[in-house]
Amino acid sequence: MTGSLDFLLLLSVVGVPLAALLAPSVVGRWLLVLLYVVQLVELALLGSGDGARSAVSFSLLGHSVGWQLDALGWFFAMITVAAAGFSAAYAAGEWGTLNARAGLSLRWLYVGLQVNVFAMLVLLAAGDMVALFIGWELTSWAGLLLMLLAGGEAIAAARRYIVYAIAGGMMVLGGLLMTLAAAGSLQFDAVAAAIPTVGTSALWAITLLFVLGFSVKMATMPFHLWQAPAYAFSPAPASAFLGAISARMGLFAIALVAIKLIGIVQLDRLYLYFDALNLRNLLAWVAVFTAILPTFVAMKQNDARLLLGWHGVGQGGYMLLGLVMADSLGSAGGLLHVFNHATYQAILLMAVFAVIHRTGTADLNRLGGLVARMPLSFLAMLIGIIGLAGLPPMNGFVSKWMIYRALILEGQPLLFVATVISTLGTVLSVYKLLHNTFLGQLRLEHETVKEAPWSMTIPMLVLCVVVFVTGVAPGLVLEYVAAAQQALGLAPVAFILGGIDSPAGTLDMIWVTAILLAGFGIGAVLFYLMGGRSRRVHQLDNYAGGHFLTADVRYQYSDNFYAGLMHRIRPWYRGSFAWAEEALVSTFGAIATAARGFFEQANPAHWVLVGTTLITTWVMWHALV
Amino acid sequence: MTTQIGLVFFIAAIGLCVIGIGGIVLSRNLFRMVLALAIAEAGANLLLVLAGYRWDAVAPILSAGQMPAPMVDPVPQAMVLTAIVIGVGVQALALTLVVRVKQRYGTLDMQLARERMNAEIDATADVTPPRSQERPRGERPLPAPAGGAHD
Amino acid sequence: MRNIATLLFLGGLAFLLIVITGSLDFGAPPMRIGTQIQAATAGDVGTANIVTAVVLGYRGLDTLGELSILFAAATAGGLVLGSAAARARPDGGFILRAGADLMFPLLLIAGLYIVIHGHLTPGGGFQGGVILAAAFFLPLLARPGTTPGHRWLMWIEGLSGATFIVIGLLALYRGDAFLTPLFDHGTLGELVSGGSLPLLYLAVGLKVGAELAGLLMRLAQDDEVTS
Amino acid sequence: MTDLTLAVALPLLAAFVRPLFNAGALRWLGQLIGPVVLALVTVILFAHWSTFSEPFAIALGGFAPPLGIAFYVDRMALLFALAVPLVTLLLWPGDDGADGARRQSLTLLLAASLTGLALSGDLFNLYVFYELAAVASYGLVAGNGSSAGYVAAFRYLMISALGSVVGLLGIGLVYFKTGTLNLAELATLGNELADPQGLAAFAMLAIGFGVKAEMFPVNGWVPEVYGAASRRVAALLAGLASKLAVLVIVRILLLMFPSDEARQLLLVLGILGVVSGELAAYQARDMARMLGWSSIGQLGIVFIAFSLPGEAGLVAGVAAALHHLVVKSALFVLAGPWGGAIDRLRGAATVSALGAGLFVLFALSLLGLPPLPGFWSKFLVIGGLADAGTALHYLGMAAVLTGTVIEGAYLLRVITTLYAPPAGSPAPPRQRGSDLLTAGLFGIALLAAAVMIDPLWQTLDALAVSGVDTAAYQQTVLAAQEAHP
Repeated sequence: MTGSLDFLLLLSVVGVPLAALLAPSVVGRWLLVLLYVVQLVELALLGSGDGARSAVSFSLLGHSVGWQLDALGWFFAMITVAAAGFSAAYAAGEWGTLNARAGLSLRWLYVGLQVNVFAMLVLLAAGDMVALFIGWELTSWAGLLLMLLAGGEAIAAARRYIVYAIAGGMMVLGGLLMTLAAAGSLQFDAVAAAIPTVGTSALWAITLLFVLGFSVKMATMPFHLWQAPAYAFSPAPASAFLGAISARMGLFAIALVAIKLIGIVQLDRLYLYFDALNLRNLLAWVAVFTAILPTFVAMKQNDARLLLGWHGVGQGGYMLLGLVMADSLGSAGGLLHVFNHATYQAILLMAVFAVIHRTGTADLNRLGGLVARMPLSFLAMLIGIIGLAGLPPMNGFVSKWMIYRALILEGQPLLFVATVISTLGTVLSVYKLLHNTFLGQLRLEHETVKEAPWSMTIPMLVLCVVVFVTGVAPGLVLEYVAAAQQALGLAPVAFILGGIDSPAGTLDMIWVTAILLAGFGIGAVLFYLMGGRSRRVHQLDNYAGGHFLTADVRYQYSDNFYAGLMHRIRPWYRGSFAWAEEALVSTFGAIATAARGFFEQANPAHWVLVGTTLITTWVMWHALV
Repeated sequence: MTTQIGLVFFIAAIGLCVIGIGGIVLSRNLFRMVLALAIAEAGANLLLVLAGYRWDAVAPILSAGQMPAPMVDPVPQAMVLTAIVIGVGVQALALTLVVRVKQRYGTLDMQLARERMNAEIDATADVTPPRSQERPRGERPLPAPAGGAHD
Repeated sequence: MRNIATLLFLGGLAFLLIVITGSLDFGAPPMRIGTQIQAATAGDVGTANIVTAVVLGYRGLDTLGELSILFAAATAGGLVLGSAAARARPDGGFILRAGADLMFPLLLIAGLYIVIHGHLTPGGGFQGGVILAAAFFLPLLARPGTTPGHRWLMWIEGLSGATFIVIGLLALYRGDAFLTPLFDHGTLGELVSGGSLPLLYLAVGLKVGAELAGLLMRLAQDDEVTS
Repeated sequence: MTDLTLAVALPLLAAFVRPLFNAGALRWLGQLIGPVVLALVTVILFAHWSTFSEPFAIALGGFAPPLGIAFYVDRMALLFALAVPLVTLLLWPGDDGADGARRQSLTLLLAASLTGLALSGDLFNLYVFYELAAVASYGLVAGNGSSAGYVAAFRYLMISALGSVVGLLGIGLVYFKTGTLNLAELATLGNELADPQGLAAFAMLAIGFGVKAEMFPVNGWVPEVYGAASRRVAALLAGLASKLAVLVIVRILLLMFPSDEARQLLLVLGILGVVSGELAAYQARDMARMLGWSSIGQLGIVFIAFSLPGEAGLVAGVAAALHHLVVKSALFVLAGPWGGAIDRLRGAATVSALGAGLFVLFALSLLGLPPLPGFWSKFLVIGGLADAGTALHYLGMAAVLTGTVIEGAYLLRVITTLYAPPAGSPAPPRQRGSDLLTAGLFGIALLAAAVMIDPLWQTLDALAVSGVDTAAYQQTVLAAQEAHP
């Protein structure tokens, strides 16, 4: 039995009213999780080849609009549906019940989730550029639905998001219609065929409009300000889902349009400064700055959700960087990073929200020592940060290794150094997250905190298994990455089960893991051979300098974390982009006030006179010239 | 010669128009604005009726089925007739509005009427009006000049 | 400052408009339709006054629209001033009263004459209507106490307007286009000629008279409240 | 087949006799007369629309067209004419007391004149109908009974009357040069008007007819009138009347002044309209005036669309105009109870969920969310601009796209306020059933258009093909002579 795209889309449309119907009850929510499983199975049955074409197609305004899921879209679609399924499961049990009691509309949450999945499927399966834009806009607005749910500070973040999103959407629309004017058609084939004949200035305009528009959703710089708060302040499952996959739609669209349709060759042709800097270099540098700056902004955050949100922005930079390298290794690394990031970002957000669920706060200065209280969540977060930091044996290592390797091979030492700096920031800041939440001194008020309910821990732990398994055997995912590369017209990566085996480099994670585990094993053996002395004490039973410390004394180094480092780099935190955004908004406000002043005339007929005179002058001037 | 006489007429028509427009734009008194409007309309009507004028032609009235001499174009005359009546209707309505504004706001000053209108719209909409940048809030810091004549 | 700017704009506008119109050919209009209408009026419409033929015949719809505008202005005026209550005002005095009594029949006759001869001589429904309005308005000025016959005016307004349209619709019913003149043309230059045009002008005259009288009365009445 | 002149004559007749049935035993007749006549006119026009094959002309009074007034009936005229009684019926004012009859009478006059604007093929006749529409709308604006309404109506009247004076000068200029008023005959005289004087005449006519079309420099009346008038009147003016005025300008442009300069003028004025309207709307803090400014911006887009040459421009313009007609009328209806300060709407969605949902629907369509018709109209406009491809057109594209972003900012502000938790006291305003019904009908129309977007586009395309065919216009009108000997 093979799947059909129409059935999948139908399933996901039907899911929307079903979600509205079923979401309020616990059983209903588990049924909805089942619905995601069914969608995932259906998607898996479709298979990662080309050819899953929808029978539904429209002729709209002379453009035929249809849907076809190629290997690239399939890869993203699998991640999307799975992320939604995990998020739905996370909220299905106690989380949902308690939050519904606190006033959250589960109905809207699940509807929003399903609408998002549907919108993303419409985008990912787009068979032409009109369908692409339809999916793009639907995705943008569907995201808003989830962001608005939490209320409070989420509203302001969502408003900011939608202004960015509409701006991006309008740039895409502009690019789309300039493409239509240049190519005469919006079918992928026709556009790809016409692009080489387009003049340089038109190609510049088209490419920039598309790339800028799409990168708003990616939150690459300078459009990075909206994302962290918008994702962080959403309800837990929404945040996990959005953080895991939503921003990657931008990457998908950039890959599709800039690499598949316009083509790397054309990007190389667009020189910014004589023939020194072309658009592709520019994109790589933008990507690398997106990887660095948000990571260091993340380091400064005191809200765990925001910290992760900023990391989400930074990790997007890695993906884009890998993708624009456009060689087999780099682009595979970028695409693989999409999958990897989705898995561990979901884990991390789920763990943070599990902590919020139990303690009521995500403030890193008000947590600590929860490791014994919530060991499973701790384990999940540990695995998650190992993945995020890009350390073996978790999957984050593999993709980052591939990107580094590609940078070295492509002869980009500066970019390489820059990414290493970014990784440094990542390691430091995720340690801050883990330490301030789970390690150190337990707060008195958290003494009775229990582990999160199983409905929340199970999804995290399953994802942990995924992170570990795909870290050990990345070949499982690379198979589909290679197919996606082929769909993009790039050279596919040569992979083996344990990693890469190509002239460009060899990595076998099975060996790496084996050695790592062996190292741990030797350590453990040594420890137990030496007597294995350890004593279990109460967590509040602490002393320092020979004095017992009462539990109400704070002696944990959590506020002003990394004070030494921060002292060095503080001058760099200027908030220039936030300032620029604010300046833009207030300039805009001033212009708007001026425009309003146009309508504040004491004498209503004033403008009739001025307008008539000016227009008549223009007419006469026209006659003379 | 003919064009010069034409120019005189044109200047008259356009002059009336522009005087009327200027009257509307420059005056603050509602009633004067209506009067100025009447002048402007007269100018436009004059231009229209000039459009049908022919040298050495008679009024377009047939006597006993004959066309005694070249007649002027009757169409602009009909148009002007219509335009005048339209103007009368509009001016009458404007006057009723002026009467009502005077009753309600007690002023014929456009500036004041407008301010009160905006205040009323703001009040019904429950919006606090934007604060003016020009006018300081609170009392004037200096005492008013004794005579109060010069300010 | 502002006024100076406005004056500059005004001067500029005047200059430009004069430049634009200055090169027009004054006194020798192209008369594309004018000549044809002059030639065709006797046969098509049968009125001696060609302007009347244009107003009621060739451009009858304009006239209907114009009536509607007057009606709209009167209705809007009623909407604006309608709720004002009449209050007693000092009497007009002997001279005014006597003058009004004297003038009333004269104005009535003059107005009706101008209306009825609209298709023959200069004048017509609008001009006559205004005189009729004055005829009915004068007594009101002289005797402020008298109740103005708003209801009467309303019926005249409504029915005369309706008559105009119904005459137009009759032509439609007969198979011609809307507003086609009915009846025989008659002899050019006689009182009973021009088909249904005199009837139309009568309706116009009554409507204009009623409309204007109504508007003036409302204004006058309201003025009492104001002053 | 009934005669199309009835579409103008019947509402006029009804308006004349409506005040006669305001009291007494026949009161019910008065209540009924307006809706019945409008429904009848709708049926007549729809019958014509559904059996339409070829454009035709009607010679009023049986006088051959260059001499008399002619109606020209093509799909475009029929479409807009059909919209008039339909929308007027939806926005029909209720009868409250003595003024109800007058208000209904004025509404009927407005409907008749707007239909006339759609059909008429005579320059001066257009002016007369335009003035009728203007006077009727002054009355409707002032008819609210509020003092602000009187001042707003007076200021509106001043702008409009001044515009009319300028427009009349334009007509005078045209008549001076050509000696005819018939649009078809004027269309045959292309080169007589293709000089600076002609361009000046076009500019004057555009200013004259542009007042109601909320064209850029002559739209100072918009915020105050929509702020002071009743919302249904605002809906009629912003939704319906403005479109017919635009149609007149387009007809004049196509038939009399088919020059690049004239298009350029419209394009520039449209761009300025978009920019000024959207920016001012961004600063608005009450819904009614926000919608007013937003409609200036939207009409700027309509002007930009119509300034594009060829069928593409006409299709885009008609699509944008129709979309704005539906959406803005409905939004103004919803602004009935919600017209006040936006801050006061906190939690309004909890008391009228349907109203808030409809608001979101219309807002999303206005912003151009893809399956909704607003997207397609924007698609056509921007596509046309990209196709035309001069610097000015790219500027227009940037203006439209930026305008949408601004629009998103302020509409989202309203939406998030609607769905915010209620502030407590005072309770958020509740929608009235009748308003919800009206807005709901507009919403259904919008959704139906979204579903049937392709047939709709094909209709518009066919409409545009005949719309730009000025040769057919000339032949049809000037041949009407034989039809009525």
